[in-house]
Amino acid sequence: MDILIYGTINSVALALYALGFAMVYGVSRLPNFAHGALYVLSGFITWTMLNSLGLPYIVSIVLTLIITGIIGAMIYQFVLIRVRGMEISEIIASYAIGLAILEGLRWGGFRGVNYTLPAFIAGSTNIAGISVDYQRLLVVAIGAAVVAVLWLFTHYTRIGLALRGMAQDERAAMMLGIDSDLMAVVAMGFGSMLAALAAILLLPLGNVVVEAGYNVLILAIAVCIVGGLGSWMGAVLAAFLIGFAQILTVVYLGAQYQMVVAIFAIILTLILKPSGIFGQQKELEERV
Amino acid sequence: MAITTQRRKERIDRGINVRTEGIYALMSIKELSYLAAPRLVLIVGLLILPLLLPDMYWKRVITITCIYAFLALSFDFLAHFVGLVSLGGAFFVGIGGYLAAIANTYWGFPPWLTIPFAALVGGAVCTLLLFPCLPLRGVYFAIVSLMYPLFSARVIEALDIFGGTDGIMGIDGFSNHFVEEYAPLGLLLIALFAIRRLVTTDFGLVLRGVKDNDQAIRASGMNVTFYKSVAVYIASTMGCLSGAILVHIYMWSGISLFALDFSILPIAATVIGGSGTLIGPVLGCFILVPISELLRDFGTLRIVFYALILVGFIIFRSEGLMVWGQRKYHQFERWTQI
Amino acid sequence: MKTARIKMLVIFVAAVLMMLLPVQTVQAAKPIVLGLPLSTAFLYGWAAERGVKLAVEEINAKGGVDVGGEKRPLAVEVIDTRDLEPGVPVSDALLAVEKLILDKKADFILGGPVRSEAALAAMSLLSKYKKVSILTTGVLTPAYHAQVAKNYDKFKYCFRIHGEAQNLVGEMFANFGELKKKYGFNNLFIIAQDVSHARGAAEVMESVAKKKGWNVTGVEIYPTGATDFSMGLLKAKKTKSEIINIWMDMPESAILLKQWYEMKLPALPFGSTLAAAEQPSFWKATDGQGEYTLCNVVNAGNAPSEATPWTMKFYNAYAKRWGVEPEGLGSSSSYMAVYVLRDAIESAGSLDSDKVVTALEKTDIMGVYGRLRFDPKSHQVIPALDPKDGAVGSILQWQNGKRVVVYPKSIATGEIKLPPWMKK
Amino acid sequence: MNNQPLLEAKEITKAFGGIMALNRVSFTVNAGEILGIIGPNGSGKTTIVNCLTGFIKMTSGHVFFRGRDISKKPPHKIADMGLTRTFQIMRPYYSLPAYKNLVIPLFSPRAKRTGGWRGGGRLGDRNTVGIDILEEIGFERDSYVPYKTASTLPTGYLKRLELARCLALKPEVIICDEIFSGLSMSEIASMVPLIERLQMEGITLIMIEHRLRELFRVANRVMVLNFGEKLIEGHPKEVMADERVKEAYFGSQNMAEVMMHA
Repeated sequence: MDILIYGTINSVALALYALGFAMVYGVSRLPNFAHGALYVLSGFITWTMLNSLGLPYIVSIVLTLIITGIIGAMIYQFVLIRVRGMEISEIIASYAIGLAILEGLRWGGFRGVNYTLPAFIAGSTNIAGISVDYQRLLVVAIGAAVVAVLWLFTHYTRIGLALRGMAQDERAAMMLGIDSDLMAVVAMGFGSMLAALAAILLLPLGNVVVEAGYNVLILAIAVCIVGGLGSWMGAVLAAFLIGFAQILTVVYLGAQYQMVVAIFAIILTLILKPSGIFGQQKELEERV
Repeated sequence: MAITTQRRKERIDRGINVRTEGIYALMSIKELSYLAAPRLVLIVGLLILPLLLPDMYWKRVITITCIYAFLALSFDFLAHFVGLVSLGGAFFVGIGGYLAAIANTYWGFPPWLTIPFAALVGGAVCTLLLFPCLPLRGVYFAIVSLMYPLFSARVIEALDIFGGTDGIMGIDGFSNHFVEEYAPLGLLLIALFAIRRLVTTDFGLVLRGVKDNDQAIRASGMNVTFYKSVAVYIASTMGCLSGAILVHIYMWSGISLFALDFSILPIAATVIGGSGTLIGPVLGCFILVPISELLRDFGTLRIVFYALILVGFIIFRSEGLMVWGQRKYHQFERWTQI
Repeated sequence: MKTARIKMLVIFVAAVLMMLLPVQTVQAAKPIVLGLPLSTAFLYGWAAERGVKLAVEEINAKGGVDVGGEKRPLAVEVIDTRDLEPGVPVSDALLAVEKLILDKKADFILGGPVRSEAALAAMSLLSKYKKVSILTTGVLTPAYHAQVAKNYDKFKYCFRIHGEAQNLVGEMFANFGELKKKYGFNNLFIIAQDVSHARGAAEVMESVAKKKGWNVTGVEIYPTGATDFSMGLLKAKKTKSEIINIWMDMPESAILLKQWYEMKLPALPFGSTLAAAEQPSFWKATDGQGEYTLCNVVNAGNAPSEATPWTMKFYNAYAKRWGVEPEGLGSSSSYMAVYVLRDAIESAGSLDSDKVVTALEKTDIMGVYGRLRFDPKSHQVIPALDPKDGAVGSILQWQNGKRVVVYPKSIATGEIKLPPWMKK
Repeated sequence: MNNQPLLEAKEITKAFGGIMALNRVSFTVNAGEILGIIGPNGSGKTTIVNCLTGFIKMTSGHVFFRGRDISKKPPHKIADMGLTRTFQIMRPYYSLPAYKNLVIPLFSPRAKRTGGWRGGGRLGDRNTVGIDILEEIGFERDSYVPYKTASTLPTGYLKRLELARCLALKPEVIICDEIFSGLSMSEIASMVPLIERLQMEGITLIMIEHRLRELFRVANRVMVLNFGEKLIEGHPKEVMADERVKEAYFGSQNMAEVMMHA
């Protein structure tokens, strides 16, 4: 039972990490290696607004979402757009930006254990004899809501449809009059907002530390690869796969194998079925 | 009304025979030096670099640069002449380093034996382990190869073999300063020109064929995986060589040999130096590593500057310094009116 | 457009170069350079840096160090080794050590490298350049002084002035024994971070505990950067563990304690090098959720106590200079290392490494955390339970937002308390 | 000569998911003949090529080449035995000069073994051999054409380059996948004698084609595919007269093409 509860929580957390990354990759084929940095950055922005500026929690959250979204869009508009399509340059450039953000934060004094965000609702409850705090339950609920909203957004709004069109066939989308660069900027903005959302939901569980940026990035990549790069729903399903696999390893093997499991999942997936469990590419295409 | 003249830049090849491909004769000393000058500058420059730097510390920085340069060279070779984007530089370093450490401390080989041993056997080990992934291509191979070093480190850690997280201590160092400075430099130059020669041979052509159109290679009765594994062997031998040298310089080996930096930095150097030029990545290392050392004085801020410089290079010289330099050398530009 | 870009590049490069210039200022009196390879972005790094700088300022204010009749000031060179960060190879930290020795012309190495792996790796380098080094922070692995003892001629330049894992284990067991007597505790659960020293300590802990008749209910090793500890804690709860022994120096350890509090886990968190719980700001950061957490801060002086007359003097001076109380491992030991080194240089009368080593081996002073002597074979500071006999540790517990030292008894200011949900 | 056919396909079946691309197709090819394979779009023509040469693993069925079962062999082994193919979509090594394109196949084990085009021992300079082959296939030796980078060559030359790549291996069989398509009338006119000469030189050809008129001129036998099944096989004249073939083509968009060419 505890496996079920905490497995679900862990999986939702992984899904939240990964959604933003998956969205950006899906739309513009950009592996955004600054994703982890944006995650951490938004945590610190919220903290600053809450503690240094004294804004109410909800206002800080909304502002953080907006600011992170704008930062993400600006990173794309001013930097990444110039190396678009050059895969290695994209990775190096976005990784370098992420590095600059993270290390800049560290230099700016954001280090140690002093930075925490308050939980939305404090306290805990018992589910079938297992104590779970409200914040974790909230994470699951909001995580589910995010997935639902995202689905509605991409199926029923103009921007969402345009994004989905880009994801499926960029050239065709361009012929239909969709501005591919603009859409990529929008996607990057939304992806960053998703990273911020994940941060705001998950960081109250612990504290805001720079190191988390690197871990979030690796986990996001792991989830996206297992789920099939660029497939959002695949990422959600893969999050559950890896999430439960991790919890099961902790219970039956030992926590030190947690990361090994994530990495092994990636290697295994890539060797056996490179397009991921839910990827849409054809077998022939990726191997030849 | 003001008359606006429109101008554009014209690029013209320098009119020297040696620029044309195929058969040619060198007509004069001028043309000979045109060809030889860049190569000479590189070789002589690298060789006298340790002499110019009086400081022991900067000599060491150069040696470390050489280590990264090996990795950058192997990355560029695999990525642009075979089509395998390998992020597994750290994997090569780790395997090479551990093999040298084991050969030295467990079996008592001296350094001049462990380094070739680690390079040759390490190359074979890496090739063998990467073999199942060779049919993959593009970003898929990249990510798998990125996972290998992470995985290896975890395995050594979890199984607690080869000294576990403490690493292996008490490895022999180089006996001679001169050897320590020049062995990596010399080997790097040899590797650089050997690879340059290799990619223009018929075998090199086949490797490029593997990159451009592996279907046609198959249809010509050649085993693509075989050629890929030969190429991986060549590249990983260089990587393992650098790992072995590193281990002997610091007389220590540990799981941090699988650290991500060994995968990332050479690629950054390749992007800066100009991919596909082979010399570019090496030069990129000779720019990036010293910059990183210069920035040490900034403490934690160092990485921020470093990252920003990297981004700057990528944005403003996205083709790479070497490509840009070659163009400037072989062509001249002038403004023309239209 | 093109030329504008080049101009920008040139200006940028020039700016960088200009920023580099002021570093090379000339100083009048030739100072003794102390090189500090530290991971300055982490607690153990900055704590050590502050400790050393405080001592250096005090000594320089009194005229410096008397080297064979000549008064020379001390100078500090700090280099960020980043060795506590994941993904950074140890060779990078080693290059930093070499930079200190070769480029910054450091006469002595103090402080780090902070991570055990890096410190072990640096030993060969120190013996190669014959540089005396005193470790003052981070490194807890017993392998360090074991190496010195095993290979004295090669590694005799390496000293360590703070307690190591075996001491910590011993000190903690003294407390465990008391808790066992008092409350009948018998189940011990161990959680460690997946790094060399913590794993080593966890193993030692486990075997000692079994020998002493404790029931070890589980050993969980979490990777560096783990952010969810619920499964381990649930395991501890299921196995009715009464003490959770934590070895974790990453900041995420705060999450562990928060989870512990939220679960109202009936087990006493008893940590060592528990980064989160060491710092005074911890209480604020967790809104008091860390109440009752016990933590071994390795050496007295890192938390308020009256170990020696010097302890509170140091404590207050540190708080005054840096605006924050000594936070944890590395503060008092780094401070003392400078004084110990000064005495050694003055008695040796020169900066010669071999002479200083001999002088250091004869060190015997009353410091911030007791009487400081090095074991002449392993160069490890000699531990004791009474500050009159040797270097004492200190274990603190968070009570009402204050760090109360509960061990050793000779310097204790309070007693271990149990959280209300654990009282039977 | 024995009676054994050079190439024999037995009940080749290939399913992509639920779609039957090939359904139990059997045929034989004798040494020295030209077999044409025709059929409307999507009838499985290219799939046959891929199955025969090992680029796609067939779902069931067997292919025998010189009596040996090659159905499980990887493509490079099959090519190494002398069963070569061209690609419908030409992808030469664009950055290389035309003759350098041939250095690559000349490096293959088979080319080394068979001793190149001129025969005899290990190859010397692969560049000159490459130019020789190009000349045989219709590149003017003394012009600049063999030295031009492949990306600048017109389609006709690229098709020849594809053939030359096969010839470099001294093959026994060449399977030509739509070698006439995309060519102008005059280019086709010069290609036909080339095909005839290859046959004269003892090479067996299988030609997948859309251009029925030219095919019928050179082919000894023709097989018709429709929806992955073999419709009929026989002499070109018989095939043309067959009602089912007409129906297959009349029912498809290729009607006009058939009317024009046949």
